[in-house]
Amino acid sequence: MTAAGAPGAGRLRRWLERERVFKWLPFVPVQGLFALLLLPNFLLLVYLSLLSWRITRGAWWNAAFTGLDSFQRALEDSRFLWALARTFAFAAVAVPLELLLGFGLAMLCRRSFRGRRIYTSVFLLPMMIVPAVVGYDLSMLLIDQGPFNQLLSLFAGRTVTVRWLSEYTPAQLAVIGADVWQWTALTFLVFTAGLAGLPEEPIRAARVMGASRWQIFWHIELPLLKPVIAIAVILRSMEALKMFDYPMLLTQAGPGNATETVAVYLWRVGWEFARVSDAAAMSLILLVAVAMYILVAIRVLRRERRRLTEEGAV
Amino acid sequence: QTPAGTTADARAVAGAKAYMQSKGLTSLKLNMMMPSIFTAGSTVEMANFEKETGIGVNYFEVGILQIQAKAMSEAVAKSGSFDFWIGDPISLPDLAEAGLAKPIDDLVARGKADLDDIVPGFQEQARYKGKTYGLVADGDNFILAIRKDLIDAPGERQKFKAKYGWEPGCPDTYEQWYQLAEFFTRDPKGAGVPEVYGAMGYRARSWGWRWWLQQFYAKGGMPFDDNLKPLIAGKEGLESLRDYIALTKFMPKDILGWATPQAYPFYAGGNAFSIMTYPSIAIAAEHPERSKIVGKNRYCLVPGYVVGGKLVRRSLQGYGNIFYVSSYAKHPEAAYWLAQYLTSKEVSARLVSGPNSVYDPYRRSHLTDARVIKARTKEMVETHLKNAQVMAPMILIQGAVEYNDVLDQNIQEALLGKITAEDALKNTAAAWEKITNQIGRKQQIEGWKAIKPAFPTKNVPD
Amino acid sequence: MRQRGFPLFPLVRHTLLLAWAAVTLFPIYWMVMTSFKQAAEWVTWPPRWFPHEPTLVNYVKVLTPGTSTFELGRQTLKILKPIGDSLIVSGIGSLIAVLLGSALAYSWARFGTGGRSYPYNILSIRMVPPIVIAVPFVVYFVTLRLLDTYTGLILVYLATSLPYVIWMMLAFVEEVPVELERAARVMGASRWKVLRSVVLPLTASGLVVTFLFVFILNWSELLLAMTLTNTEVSTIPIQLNKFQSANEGRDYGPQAAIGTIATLPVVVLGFLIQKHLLRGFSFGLLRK
Amino acid sequence: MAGIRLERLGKVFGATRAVDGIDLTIPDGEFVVLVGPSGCGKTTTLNMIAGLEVPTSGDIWIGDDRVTDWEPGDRSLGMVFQSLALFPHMTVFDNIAFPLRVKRVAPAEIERRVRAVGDTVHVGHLLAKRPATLSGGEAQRVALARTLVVEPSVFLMDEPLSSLDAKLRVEMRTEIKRLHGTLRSTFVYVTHDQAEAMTMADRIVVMHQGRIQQVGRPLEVYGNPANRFVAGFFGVPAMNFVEGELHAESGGARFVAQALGLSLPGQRLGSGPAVLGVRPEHVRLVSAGESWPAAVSLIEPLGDATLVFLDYGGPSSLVAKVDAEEKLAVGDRRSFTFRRDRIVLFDAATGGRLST
Amino acid sequence: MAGIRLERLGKVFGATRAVDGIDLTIPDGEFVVLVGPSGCGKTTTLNMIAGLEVPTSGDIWIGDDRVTDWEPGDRSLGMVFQSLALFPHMTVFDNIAFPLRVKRVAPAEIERRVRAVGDTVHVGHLLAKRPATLSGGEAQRVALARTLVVEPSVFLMDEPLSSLDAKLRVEMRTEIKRLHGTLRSTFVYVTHDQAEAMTMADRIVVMHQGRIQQVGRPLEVYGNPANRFVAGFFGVPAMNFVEGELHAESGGARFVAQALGLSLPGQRLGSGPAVLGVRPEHVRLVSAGESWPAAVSLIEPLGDATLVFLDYGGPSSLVAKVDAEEKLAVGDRRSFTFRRDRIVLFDAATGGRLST
Ligand SMILES: Nc1ncnc2c1ncn2[C@@H]1O[C@H](COP(=O)(O)OP(=O)(O)OP(=O)(O)O)[C@@H](O)[C@H]1O
Ligand SMILES: Nc1ncnc2c1ncn2[C@@H]1O[C@H](COP(=O)(O)OP(=O)(O)OP(=O)(O)O)[C@@H](O)[C@H]1O
Ligand SMILES: [Mg+2]
Ligand SMILES: [Mg+2]
Repeated sequence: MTAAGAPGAGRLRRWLERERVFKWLPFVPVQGLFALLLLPNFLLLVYLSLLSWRITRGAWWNAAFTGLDSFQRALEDSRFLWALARTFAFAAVAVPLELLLGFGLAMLCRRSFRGRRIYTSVFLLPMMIVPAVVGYDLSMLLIDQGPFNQLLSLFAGRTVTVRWLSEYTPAQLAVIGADVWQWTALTFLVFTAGLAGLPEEPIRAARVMGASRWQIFWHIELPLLKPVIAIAVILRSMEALKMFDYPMLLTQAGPGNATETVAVYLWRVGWEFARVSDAAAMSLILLVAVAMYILVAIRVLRRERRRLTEEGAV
Repeated sequence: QTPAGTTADARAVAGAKAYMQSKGLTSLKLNMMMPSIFTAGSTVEMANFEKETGIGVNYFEVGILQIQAKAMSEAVAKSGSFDFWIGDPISLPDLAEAGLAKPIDDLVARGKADLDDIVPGFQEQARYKGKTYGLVADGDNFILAIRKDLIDAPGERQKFKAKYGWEPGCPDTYEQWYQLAEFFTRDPKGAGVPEVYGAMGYRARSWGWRWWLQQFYAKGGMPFDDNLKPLIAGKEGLESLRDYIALTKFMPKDILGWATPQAYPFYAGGNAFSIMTYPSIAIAAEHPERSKIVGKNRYCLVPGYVVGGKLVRRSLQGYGNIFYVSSYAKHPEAAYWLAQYLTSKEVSARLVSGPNSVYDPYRRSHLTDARVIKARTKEMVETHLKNAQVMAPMILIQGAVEYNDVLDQNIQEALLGKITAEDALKNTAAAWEKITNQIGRKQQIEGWKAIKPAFPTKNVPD
Repeated sequence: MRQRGFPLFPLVRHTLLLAWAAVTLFPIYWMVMTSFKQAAEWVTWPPRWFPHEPTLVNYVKVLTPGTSTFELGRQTLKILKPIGDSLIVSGIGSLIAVLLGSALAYSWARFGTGGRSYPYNILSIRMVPPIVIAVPFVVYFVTLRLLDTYTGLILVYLATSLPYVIWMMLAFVEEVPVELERAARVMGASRWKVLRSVVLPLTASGLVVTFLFVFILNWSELLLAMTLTNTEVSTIPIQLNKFQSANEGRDYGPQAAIGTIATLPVVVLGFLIQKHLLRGFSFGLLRK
Repeated sequence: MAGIRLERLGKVFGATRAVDGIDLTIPDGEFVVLVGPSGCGKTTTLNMIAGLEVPTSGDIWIGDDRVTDWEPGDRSLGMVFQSLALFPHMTVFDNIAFPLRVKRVAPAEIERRVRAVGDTVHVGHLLAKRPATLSGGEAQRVALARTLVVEPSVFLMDEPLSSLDAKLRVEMRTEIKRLHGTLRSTFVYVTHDQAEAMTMADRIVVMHQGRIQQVGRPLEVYGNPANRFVAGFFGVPAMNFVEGELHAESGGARFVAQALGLSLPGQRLGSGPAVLGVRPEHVRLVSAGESWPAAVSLIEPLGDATLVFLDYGGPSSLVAKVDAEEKLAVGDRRSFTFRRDRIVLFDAATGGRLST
Repeated sequence: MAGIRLERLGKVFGATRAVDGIDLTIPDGEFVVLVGPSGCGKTTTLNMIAGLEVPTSGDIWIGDDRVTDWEPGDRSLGMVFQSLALFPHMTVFDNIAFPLRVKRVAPAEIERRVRAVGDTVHVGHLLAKRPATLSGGEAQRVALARTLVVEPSVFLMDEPLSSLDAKLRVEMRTEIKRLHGTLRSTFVYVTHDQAEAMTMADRIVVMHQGRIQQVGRPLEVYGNPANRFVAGFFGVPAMNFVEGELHAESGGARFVAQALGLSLPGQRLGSGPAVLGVRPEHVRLVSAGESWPAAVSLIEPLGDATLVFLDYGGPSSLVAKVDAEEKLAVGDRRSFTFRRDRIVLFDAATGGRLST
């Protein structure tokens, strides 16, 4: 800089002020964090997956390469494949339920009416509770002599003693229910925000054209909400596929393997069975499976968001 | 070199003091990992030890089923974040192989921990491939408790005898236990929610398999042959599993989710006729405030099966707290001295008889210790140590956790009716083969040979 | 706007909303009630919907420091240290994440730093299930001496919450008119001054919302915390997990007390910023 | 085909009287333009006609039907919004087809009608595009096409051209006017732009604070404002107002203000404080006749004309619009006069028109 | 005090040449208005002068300093934005004080100067308010005050009045002009509004596609456009263009187009395709002299004048701006002529000006 006439000292300060320097300032720590924290970790994961190391077998850096053995074992491990399928199945039940419930509630709370604020506050509550507490809390409700069965008995008119935590399907329902109970709050929030942001005029235009409420919803509002739906699907799927806390706290992944999600199984393989290389290989397979799904969803989100921002110009 | 002292606890204190001196320390906090439900009991004694030696303890509590995972992760981390821990025998083979558990034979020899007093079969659980890795603190072979007050209720004996043809009392066989359970299940309303359940045992994930294994052993079964080929899918396995499943129908609905914290209060609340469980049930059942059935219990020898015309009783060492010292401990010796102190004759008796103890009698001297008898009843202590004569170990070879987990999972699925008993055992056998092959058959055969002598030779206690 | 027809709509709406409100409140209600119950009332049939003899003993138990008498199968939880640790770890982790993440969001929104796909790439970091990184993390953290340290856990939470921060803050940053910043620049304000005096006050509500949300996430995180800590650090979820996993528990009263204590501050905060929450979750997807 | 009748139509939002009981009859086929300052209730009125707002009082008739309670879609009208309100997720074709689909017209018929109307407004070649890719004028045409396709008997337009630039605006206003000529439907058109109002309207409705101030043909409103508000509202630059006194005189009246006095023969106006209004183009620079001296204080050349600010001694200067060719310089002393026939007088207190 | 000099100034955004090497010298104290169609690079030029964009080529001088690399804050200039860019979270006082605080002026001095400048632009009574509660005109004044308070030697204004309504716009433009008169600082002012450009500018700079098309005094640009673009850009309604041929004639030239032909004596223009341009106010309805017959096809009364569309047989109609008093009806047949001295001719191919 030759700006002799420009006042002020502090060369460094000035240098930092330049746009092409300034704009990278937050990137350095963030990318550094990722590069130093996550990248080596990932490389290590890949490295471990190429060994057949278990914790009981010396030090990992001495273990010999065994190529793709761990992957082969993983793909032949039916318990792993079931856990994977089960995790996706739980997500496939829980996420749509959360989306539908969240959307329905957001629609019901859309226009202002008496009590709307209170409802909104209540609906957001579950989100703010630690999942471990939710797991614990539900385990208290769901014991066979618990209040939940009492309520069911009340509605059914006879004594209901469903063993929510120790029977196959009920336990699965319980775990899914925990997820739905807690995270419908988030979808509700996202959809409420989305609905509040819908442009008014196209909807009015459609009304003038004689479109019914249903037609407006189906042909105008829903398509406009696509990016919001996409982000809700992504956020919830991403988190649901990680499910660990609820089975751990509610059912210890049981009964049988009824609620063993892939995260729980990997935990066991790695830490209880000491098969670290197998766990690493399974992790990578899991990562690929999740990535294939989520990346497609992100693509959709991207497309929708791009459309929307372009359209914002009109 | 052996520290001065006539008793093991005195030697431990002396050893610890010498250690502190040699290190130039006056006070020291050891980190100890222990299952959160067992934090009970030992605190007072640890405080005593600290008063005498300056060596105190920081707890690092972990869920009982996560001890293994935490220990494994420490085996990888080698961080020395805890000096010693309390664990069960199942985890030992893996943790020894992983290098976390430290062989302590030299310390045992130096400290002259009086292991001779320990009822045979218990201390063996802390050995792996010929080395000692820990000091046993807990005799956890199963015992059967039944409700004598219900049997003795007016007219019950006669009715029972008329129906089943034998005088009700401690069952000798699993069949008799079934009959008792059937008879004493009390469901006056017929609503499917009995007031008294006929039987209790553990059927929860990660626990239930132990109860089957005991039954399987009584049938004369062995999990492996000498080449480590699984034997469980045979006749013994199938029949015992069917009996195991059949008995479950007399148990509370939620039993598939219950372990000790749920089971004990339920039984102590007078809601069940019988329970097969850990000996510490006596603490709960005879608790003057929390129990509704104080003095109403009989403690029975474990039932068995008639095999080849002879009755075979088998009791399983189903958990058993052991003090292990970490290889990465900052003060392994100090940790050892504390362990020796806590497991010594005198101190262990105090621990076993403590008001909330989870440590069960495991020394011969406990049999005659007045404090222990007072806390547990004489009948219970005697029966318990008799049971120890027919006590078999769990499958204690490398990969034990995984072998057992697979077994457990299949048993539970059979219990839930998801698969047949036959398939459950076949699946288990197949999975075991895979595990064996992956770890290395030769090595496993070696481990199996080392544990075989721990199996009992008597069929019934003397 | 008016809607003709369906005169019963308000009734139906209230019925449905009340139903879900009941579903939402029921477990929370039960937890709070249990936290005031004495042991005898924890499990009864029929269950007690409110304590017949309300007591504070559960709170006293969990909040009293030091060892207390242990009971068989009825361990008493301690919560002060985990609360402290959780506050430190989630607090600092979330704070740094919010600072860095919003700076990043700002830089991306203003200068397009990192390219058009950057936020999407970042989002995919969140996609990685924690279990996948848990095992190598232990190995890696040992070498870095970060295992069982505050720093280690903070770094991990920082990395995993950044994607959310960036996405949420984008919406807020994009709402600040560039011209405001330009005006300040022309008046001689340095870029820092612009950030401090213009951007920061205008995105303050966004920062608060974002902080709260990632704070909740970090406050709740179990798996990584469980893997990466031992004796020194213990967050609330770990503490709860130690004592609540399916085979333990039944110490309902103290556990309910802890649950209530762990929930209360977040809920209060959540109420306070409720109206900003809505803006935070539009993710910049819809603007009026 | 349908006229519109508003009867004591009112709308209250909380404490705001957005529309304050207006009566208006719009004959079938008329092009009516609503003008007025921001917030005067134009949009609200239009929305009530469309059925998008429910009146708090009064009635709306379209044709022979009292439609006050009808759903918007049943009123058979077309509406164009300021934001155009095209559906961003649909192609131009789907946008135009939407009202037909809503009415469940057969697909073949839809195809035919969309193409036909597309050709009418010259968007036939854009049918496959999305709104985001259209230019301002094209988007405007699509919005029109979408409204036209159902051949409504009433068109409502709320500042449809305000987002276009000056050039396009002029072009589109001619086009809309031509459309009106062809369709002869009833148009209600809201605008801020005076040139639009003047050139498009059959009649102009001037609103202020929720009330109608004047209804009349464009030149009538311009030349013959009903009150001071209307006079001041129309015209850029605004009409000059001079405050003064009226004195009755024999055979007429006399208006006297600071440095200014003029006789208004033949007008009976009473006495009292009054305001004289004269548009800049009716201020003439003269050298003879009844005139007042002034100094030129500012000259603003507009190209086609020039604005001259005259300091004549009154409290503020007078603006005159003179021919662009006029040779002037700041500081020049010139005499000026008013075109007497274009002067208007208002009551100083009420703002009501005095001269008849 | 400082003039501005731009030397081959250019700015490229990706593939867009927003500003394409412009040279411009603005003397100290001049009021320069930049006009041009949307996207022509006005804002970019202004931002480069301000230092908010870094030029990709060329240099900027303010006074005697080459400021190309300087930080915006060091250039001692004031800028007013279209959106005004008042800080919504600060009071009016804090808004005006902001630039002083940045410069670490003592609090007492800040207080004094803010009050002083507040009084100058009549916002003294608003100092405690927040921007959101201000009316359009007030906000505009605050934005001015904030710029004035540091007494910059250069003012940059980017369409500062475009968000105001027509009336206020006229008022504020006078005020800004008055300010310029008092301060005699250099002003660079961007606008879309022709009336603003014409009335405020000392010189107008017309830009198109990143290039300067013409620099000149307002009437020069209006009356003597350098090329067809400038001619078409200025004036509402736009100049009429007639395409035809030029033929050299003895003693001058002759322009021939469909249904139209006129001699241009004394002009040497060569031969070939050409475009004749004439503004609507220079089309006269006459009854004598060289004239062409036409039919009145549309009449648009503007109030102060009337637009007449004449079908004379050419490809499109001609627009004439005639006196509002003129009596006309659609269908009337009238003759028209052009004011010869106002006709401009352009090369049909390049659009360059032909007549000199
Ligand atoms: N939904 C509403 N709620 C409350 N007040 C409203 C609402 N809609 C309009 N108003 C108020 O009613 C009055 C009239 O508004 P309206 O939009 O009809 O004015 P307008 O003449 O169209 O103004 P503009 O020219 O700015 O569009 C205004 O004071 C406005 O603030
Ligand atoms: N930051 C940018 N990135 C890319 N292109 C830009 C950027 N800023 C401006 N442009 C482009 O540069 C050209 C000139 O833009 P500029 O804003 O200077 O035009 P303008 O004359 O001010 O237009 P308007 O009258 O609409 O304000 C346009 O084509 C615009 O799209
Ligand atoms: Mg409006
Ligand atoms: Mg611009």
